[in-house]
Amino acid sequence: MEIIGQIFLLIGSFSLMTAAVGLLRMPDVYNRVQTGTKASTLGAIMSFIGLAFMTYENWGEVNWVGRFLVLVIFILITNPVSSHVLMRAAYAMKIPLSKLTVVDKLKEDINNKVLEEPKDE
Amino acid sequence: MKTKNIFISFLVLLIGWFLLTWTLDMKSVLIGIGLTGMLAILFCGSCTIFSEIKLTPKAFAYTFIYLIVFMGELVKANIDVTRRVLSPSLPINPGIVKVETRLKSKMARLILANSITLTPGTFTLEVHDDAFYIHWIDVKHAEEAQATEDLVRKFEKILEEMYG
Amino acid sequence: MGNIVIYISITMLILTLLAGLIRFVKGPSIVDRVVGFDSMTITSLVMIGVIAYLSNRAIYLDVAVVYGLLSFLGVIIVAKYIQGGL
Amino acid sequence: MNNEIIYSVVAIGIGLLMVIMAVIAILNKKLSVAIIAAGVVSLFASVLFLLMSAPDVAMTEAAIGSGLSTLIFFYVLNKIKRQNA
Repeated sequence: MEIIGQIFLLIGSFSLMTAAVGLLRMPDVYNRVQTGTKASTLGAIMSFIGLAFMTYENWGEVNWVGRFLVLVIFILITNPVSSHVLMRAAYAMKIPLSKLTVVDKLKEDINNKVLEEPKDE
Repeated sequence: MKTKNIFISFLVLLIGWFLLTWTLDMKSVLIGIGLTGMLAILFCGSCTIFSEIKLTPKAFAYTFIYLIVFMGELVKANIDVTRRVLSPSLPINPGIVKVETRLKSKMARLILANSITLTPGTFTLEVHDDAFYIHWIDVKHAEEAQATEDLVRKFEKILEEMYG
Repeated sequence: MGNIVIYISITMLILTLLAGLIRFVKGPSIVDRVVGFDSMTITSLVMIGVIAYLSNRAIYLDVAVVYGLLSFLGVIIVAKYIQGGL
Repeated sequence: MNNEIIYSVVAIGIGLLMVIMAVIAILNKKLSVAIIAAGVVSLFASVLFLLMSAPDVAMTEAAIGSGLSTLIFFYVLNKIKRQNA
């Protein structure tokens, strides 16, 4: 039981570190949001599951599992919302996409007047 | 419609109460049922976000299948993004593509957009009518139909069974 | 055995915090800085979990729950401020 | 005994990060960046309080320093900008 928890914790911390490397290496804001906030989601969830397994000795008396489950559910619900809001704000600020970008359908549709520009509400 | 919304809100709040107190003591359970019932009746009558959930065994089975499929996709996409980040030449190919969805209910669309956002490599940037604008870290198909086939269909099939 | 795993994961977490700090210092726009802030927050949540496991007190996790809730609020506030309304 | 070593390492690392963040908050020209830096200092302070085994103070620090003060600072900054423009 404890070995499983340790493996989960190691995978989780490694995933968090990968997210940090992506945060440093990526060329523009949008890719940084992609790797930075979402690889860290899986990393945090894995670490919490591992820590919950590692405390199996006193599951009966103290509430470890419930608090870890609340944390995992909370991260799963709030993280996509906050990163989506952040990326919309970046697009509304007109931060340019990097030179590697292949296609931008949203810009084409704004130019073709299919939809209005996302901005102040 | 309204009673179903209140009932599902009550269940969700009660599960939260049990997770935070972690006891089956009689007094605590009674207090929890009273408090969550009062909260659900007072505040959850006007918002109707839960009223589209179907309470049939088939919907529950498909919910479990959806969770398993989603976890598998999450791990697979994470391994892919890890490989991309750690390789020295940084093989990324980003772009914004447009996909169409067939789902009608609000809750199903919320779950679909959040699933796309949580899977690393794809990101819902804007929603307009039936169109999702998705920032994709490695664009394989720029056309609408192909991208829809790649990104949306695997979640959409199960969500259609769940919400009808 | 158990201690070695904890050492390795604590080292990784501190390196992650450092990377978030570098992105915060360098970041050309404000959105980069908010992304660094978000990454540091999630890393600190995991670190609070590890500290709670080491000192064997489950009450520490409540701090992590409260902190997760409030950092979500902070990111939303900054995004609303960038977009102009608040 | 082993825990003491880990606690000291974490405390030293977080303290250094706090100092760097505080210097950024003072020296930066943009007000919004300074406010976020102050929030980060508050976050690390809460982790440090936790290391000194004071979870109640840590919770209060997280709620007030990082949540409420950031909200109020951004609210006031928005008001000032509206009036100047």
